[in-house]
Amino acid sequence: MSTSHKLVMQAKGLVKRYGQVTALDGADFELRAGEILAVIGDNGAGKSSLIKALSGATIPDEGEIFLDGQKIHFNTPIDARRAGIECCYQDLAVAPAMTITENLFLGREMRREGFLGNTLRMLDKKKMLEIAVQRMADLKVGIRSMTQAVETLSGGQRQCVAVARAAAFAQHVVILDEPTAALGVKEGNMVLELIRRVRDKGLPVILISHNMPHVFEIADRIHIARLGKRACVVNPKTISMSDTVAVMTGARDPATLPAECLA
Amino acid sequence: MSTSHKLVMQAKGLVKRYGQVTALDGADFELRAGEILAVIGDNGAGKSSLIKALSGATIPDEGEIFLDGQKIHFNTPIDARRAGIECCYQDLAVAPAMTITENLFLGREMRREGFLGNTLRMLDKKKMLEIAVQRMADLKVGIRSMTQAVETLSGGQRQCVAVARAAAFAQHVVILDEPTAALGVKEGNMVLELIRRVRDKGLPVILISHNMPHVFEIADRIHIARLGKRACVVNPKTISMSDTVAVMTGARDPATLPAECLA
Amino acid sequence: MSSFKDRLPPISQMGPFIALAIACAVFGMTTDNFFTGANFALILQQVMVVGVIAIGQTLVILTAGIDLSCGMVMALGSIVMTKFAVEMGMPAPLAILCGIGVTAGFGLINGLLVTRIKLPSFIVTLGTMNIAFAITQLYSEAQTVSNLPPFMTALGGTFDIAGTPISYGTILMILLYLGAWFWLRETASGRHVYAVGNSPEATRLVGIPTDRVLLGVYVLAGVFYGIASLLLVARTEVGDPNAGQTENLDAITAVVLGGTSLFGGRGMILGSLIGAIVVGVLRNGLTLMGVSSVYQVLITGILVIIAVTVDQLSRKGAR
Amino acid sequence: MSSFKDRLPPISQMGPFIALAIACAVFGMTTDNFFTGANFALILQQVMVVGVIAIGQTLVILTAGIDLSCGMVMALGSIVMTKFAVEMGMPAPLAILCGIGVTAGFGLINGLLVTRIKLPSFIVTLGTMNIAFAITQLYSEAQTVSNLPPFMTALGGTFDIAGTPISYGTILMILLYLGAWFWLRETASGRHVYAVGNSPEATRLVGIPTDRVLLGVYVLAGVFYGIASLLLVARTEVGDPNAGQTENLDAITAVVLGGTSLFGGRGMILGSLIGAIVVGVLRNGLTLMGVSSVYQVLITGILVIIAVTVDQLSRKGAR
Amino acid sequence: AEPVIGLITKTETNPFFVKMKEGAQAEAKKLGAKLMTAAGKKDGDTAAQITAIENMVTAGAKTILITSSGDAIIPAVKKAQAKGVQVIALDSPFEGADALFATDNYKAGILIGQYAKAALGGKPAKIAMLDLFPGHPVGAQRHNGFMTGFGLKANDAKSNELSSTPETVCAADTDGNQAKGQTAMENCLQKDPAINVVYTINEPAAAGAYNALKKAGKEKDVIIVSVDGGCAGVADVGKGVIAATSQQYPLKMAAMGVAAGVEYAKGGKKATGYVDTGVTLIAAKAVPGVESKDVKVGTELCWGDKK
Ligand SMILES: Nc1ncnc2c1ncn2[C@@H]1O[C@H](COP(=O)(O)OP(=O)(O)OP(=O)(O)O)[C@@H](O)[C@H]1O
Ligand SMILES: Nc1ncnc2c1ncn2[C@@H]1O[C@H](COP(=O)(O)OP(=O)(O)OP(=O)(O)O)[C@@H](O)[C@H]1O
Ligand SMILES: [Mg+2]
Ligand SMILES: [Mg+2]
Repeated sequence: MSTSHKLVMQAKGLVKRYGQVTALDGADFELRAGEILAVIGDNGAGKSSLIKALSGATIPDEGEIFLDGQKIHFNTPIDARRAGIECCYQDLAVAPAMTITENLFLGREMRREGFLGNTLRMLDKKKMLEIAVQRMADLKVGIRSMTQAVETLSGGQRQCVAVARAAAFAQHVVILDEPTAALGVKEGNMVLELIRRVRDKGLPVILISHNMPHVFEIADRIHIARLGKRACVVNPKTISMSDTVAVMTGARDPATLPAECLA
Repeated sequence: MSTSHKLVMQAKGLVKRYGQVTALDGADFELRAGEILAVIGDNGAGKSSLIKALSGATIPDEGEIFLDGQKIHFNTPIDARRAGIECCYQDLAVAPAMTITENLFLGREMRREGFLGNTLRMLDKKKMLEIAVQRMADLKVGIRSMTQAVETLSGGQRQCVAVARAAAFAQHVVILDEPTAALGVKEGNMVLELIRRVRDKGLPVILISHNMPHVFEIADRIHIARLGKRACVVNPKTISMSDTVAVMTGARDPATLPAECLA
Repeated sequence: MSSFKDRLPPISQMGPFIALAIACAVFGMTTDNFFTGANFALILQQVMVVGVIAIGQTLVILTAGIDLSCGMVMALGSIVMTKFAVEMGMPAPLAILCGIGVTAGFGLINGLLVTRIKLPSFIVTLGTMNIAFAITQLYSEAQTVSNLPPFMTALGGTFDIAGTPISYGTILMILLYLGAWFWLRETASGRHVYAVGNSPEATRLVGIPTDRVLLGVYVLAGVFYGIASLLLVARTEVGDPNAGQTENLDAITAVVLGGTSLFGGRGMILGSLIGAIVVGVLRNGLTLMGVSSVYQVLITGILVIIAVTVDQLSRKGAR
Repeated sequence: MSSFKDRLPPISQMGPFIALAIACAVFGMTTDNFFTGANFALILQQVMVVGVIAIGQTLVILTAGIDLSCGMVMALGSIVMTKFAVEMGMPAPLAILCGIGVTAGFGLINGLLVTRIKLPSFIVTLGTMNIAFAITQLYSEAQTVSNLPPFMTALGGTFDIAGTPISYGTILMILLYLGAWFWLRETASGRHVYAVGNSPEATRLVGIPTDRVLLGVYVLAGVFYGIASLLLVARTEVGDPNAGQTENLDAITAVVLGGTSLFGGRGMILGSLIGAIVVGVLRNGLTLMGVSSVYQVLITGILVIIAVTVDQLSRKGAR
Repeated sequence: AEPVIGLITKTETNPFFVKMKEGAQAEAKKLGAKLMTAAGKKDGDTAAQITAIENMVTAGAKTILITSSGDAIIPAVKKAQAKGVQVIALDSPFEGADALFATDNYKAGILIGQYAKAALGGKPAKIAMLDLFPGHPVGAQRHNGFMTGFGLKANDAKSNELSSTPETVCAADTDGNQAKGQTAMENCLQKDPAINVVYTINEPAAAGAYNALKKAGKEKDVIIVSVDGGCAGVADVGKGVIAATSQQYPLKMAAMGVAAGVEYAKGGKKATGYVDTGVTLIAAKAVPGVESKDVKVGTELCWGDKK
């Protein structure tokens, strides 16, 4: 509503083509400090493509991305990670043969103290295990052993691992692509709880979801993606769920929405 | 309610162990003719393990399965397929490098007529393509080319392919493991529509879902799985959503439910 | 929906052709005798054995396996068919069938070990490679078998097209490639080979008998090795117990150069033919240039890398 | 949380040990001299070269690659270090470092081609195998280099433990295995090797520089081949341009017998040591049994299959 | 144009063939001919040799010199001859060659067999046989020749099978490679520590065997004999590593072959028949009853450097 908000991330005119398919067709994007921004849209609307561009997983063909007002150019997810952006991808990005703990700490391993850690660079497996147990308990997901390989987990348990990882290490922005899709009612609520906690720490969260009740429960603003573009950004406190869905599916032109619905 | 219903599938005391983890711990199961049976439960409750046992994808360690009252023993998914059971698994079971059409018809390919088909066993690619276009249009999922490899699809599009396959070829029972998890509002409704159409053809459907509104909208009965067992079967017309969730999460003992809620 | 452009293979599959074209251009410029019909006919003849082995190898690799036994099994097949014909006096056609039967039998053993006991194909075929080699040596007593019946060497004969002698074996090889191409592309069982290699679990779950597909592939590969035995016999006019020592690496090289992924499920059979021809062209062209053999090895090493690099870069460009 | 039982490797990783135990039992029963300390010490000496190559090979295979160049690169390394020392009069330690530098350089080339141009490792290392071979032949003029400085062959020396002569090279090999094991198991960069092999895309997406991990693995593998060169030189006391011809298949066999998956991301380094020892035990035991050479090949083939079958069945039993 | 001559060797990794190639190159330069060379990937790689024959014919070679890896090349040779190409066998005989310039490998074996028998001086023999690899004719000829020379019952020169008797207590393959020779000898010593005679297929294998014996402290008690007579091998004879070796003359073979090729190209006629390039037994210590040359002679002659 007020435009005085500080923009943490911003993107202008992103284009991404795959052969004949245009996944992003000039998409704009704005994420404000400390907010939970939901991104919704039909299947194939380009939501995942958008956040992949923001997290360095793909390089857009055209368009600009800004972080804290600075123009940036992420060539790989490493760059995004350095900038403190953590992402939980839709296809989860876990190493199936590795254990839950290893996956949680992949690329962010903790070393022992003293000689063993500094010189021999030995991992502190015990500490990582403890933290992993703690994180998974937070999500109330009944996993029996943290040294199970991820490939032996149920679909929802696997998703919890990926979500917990993204939430645990972010310094700047958290991006979650359909984090509750495979989760049960209880576990889904736990993830919403986790998202709120992250926001309360002051980190903005980008949440892609098809679950409208979740979106309306938690989002501060809703970015509606349609056909590779941003159709509009709406305010969940002033717009109805059915209007939102109508815009999302193309049944209603966003230009016809009353101004107070937009955000 | 009435026990005179014909049972299409039935299972008694299924047990499945993976090392120290017991995925199924004496689960019972009953599917009646022509019904939509929802299976719900927490993550890791053993829902996927249950339907994998029913579809021959895994062999249970203990327990019996009956199809139309006959005791059966599925050693592989081939046996289940021969019996007319089609299953859409949670992890989708698609061949990523193959096209949408090929995946739709994998194992159920159509041959040309005449010499080319009978003797040379040549595929009728044109016809399969037409049908594939038709099926995906039914689900209102905007896929641009049917000769795209499945690995290039968005998460929801991929799920539509797997769902469409299961629905298209079943002769006896359709099993869908979280078919709408990755789907948008519109596409999700299309899948519910598809499920109804299948039921109307007289085929019973087993639907695993975490989406309670969907479950209550469509299910004739709800099987609640908990800790590898069947906690109870409830009637969505007489039980409230919150009671159902309470039983599912273990907050309420199913024995305390009023009798008319059970089914 | 199916314009001509759609039917062309995508640029990502044209890499091997580009590599071949470059090799030909270089040799054409540096030697006199390279660009003659007779020389191309000769190269085709030289690659026909490896080319046919590469068909079987492609099938196995498409299922995410690998067959190290192919060369030795082929050698055994050629010894069996020649000895049966020469020493046991069996009619040539029957002897040939026996030889192919033996190679198919090895395929069956490979396939059974891979499907029933779920052993990795690398180890299984390493074992059967040794076994086939030892049986070949023992059965042939390390002696070359000669004085073959003419029927057996008929495929080595040639006929003239515009003054260029084309061998029947070359024609057979090309027909086998076309057949394999048709099978893999146009029939359900062929597509299942790709599916098994691409995602064995998904293929199993949709109710395709993956073990039967795999077993069929190994047996079929064995049959192709048997046909390669016959081509070898026809080409060399003897049964040679020393054959098959380098063919397995050559065949795998042809398949990989042809763009088939060692991880299975991706690739095309005609690429393997091109790959085999690239290997043959390099050997022929370098000899024509008078490059001595150590330098040939050096240059082959470098050219193989350049070929796949060009291939890879051309794909990037196409994206 | 970490009882003794938890620390034992799971039964699924004990397969290679079972195969080794069975092979030892058979040879122990059929020959007199097999079960002696001296014989075991000897076998360890015989496998030390392949054993050390197998460390590098394991690293590459864990990343879902394969390194065909290992044997030839090792041969080049041994020629470089011996010729530098003998003909250029370089001090032995420096010459050794130069040799290892060359093998590491080949690793670097392999790694760059795999990571920068995204070529399949099979083809890259096939090319560099040929290149290393040709350079070895050209540089050595196919001549053996002898009269080495004693420093260079010191690792071939032995010391006695309870009357059994143990060579320093064997000790070095075991230390290298322990080091590699520690690295792969207890450090972040070691775990990243598994992660890259298990799911390269996931590893990239969590922000691990996969290309750097891969490049490091290839260079490190090159260093191990260089150390193997030194062990070979120490063992044979010459620089032999004919070395390395069978080592690549032997090393890959050791790795696969040791239970590492050719698809990457799964396996354990100590299995490769056991695998290498199994190969050595077979060769030693069969010679002790007086089996003639063709039959040795035959029996090796059969035993390799039996070993992995036992392994596989023991895993099934454990499930 | 200068005459084109092709040389096809079994491999290019064996110093024997490398020398042969050098000899051919030197002679070709001297006589003004163009030399093309090719080789198999390994010994026994007949497929590569056949391909090389065809390619050389295409490239216009009028004479091809070949050290055959096996009889499978014969039909290809016949086809080449039908196109007017002269094909000369070097070192390894095969049927249908226009001429053969070679050593008799069986005889080479006999010589070292006789030497070993005499040097052992009536002690009961315990022999280790370090062979090439299964199924190789040269390996069989040397092996069986050695046994015949030693007075043991063995197959004749035509057989490709390796004989064995109670005296041959151990047999192992070496691929003609030093490291493998060492491994083979080590294993043989485990089998029977009392081995007193070692037959080796070639000098690198002999050097490996010596290494193994030295490590076991037995190098003084064992007689190692070998075949080839390369300069390094002869030097090893001088150092007492090898007791005796049968020397062959690859340079001579190659030079004679190139000369015959130039002759043919100049309108001369094809060479014919068998020219034995000779075998000489080189031993540091002569033994009674066996004719041998000393190391000095061996070094002068080694592989025919100085004809
Ligand atoms: N292959 C396996 N190896 C070991 N454990 C397994 C395996 N498959 C499933 N499990 C375990 O069995 C339990 C039940 O898994 P299942 O997939 O049936 O759960 P689910 O009810 O489908 O859960 P979700 O809603 O998350 O999909 C889980 O704890 C899981 O970790
Ligand atoms: N690698 C690729 N190659 C080709 N096309 C692609 C690729 N990745 C995505 N696409 C296409 O781009 C479009 C947008 O995909 P994207 O994954 O961004 O959708 P999405 O909004 O996340 O959908 P969903 O809700 O189903 O996850 C889709 O039509 C998809 O087919
Ligand atoms: Mg998406
Ligand atoms: Mg599930």
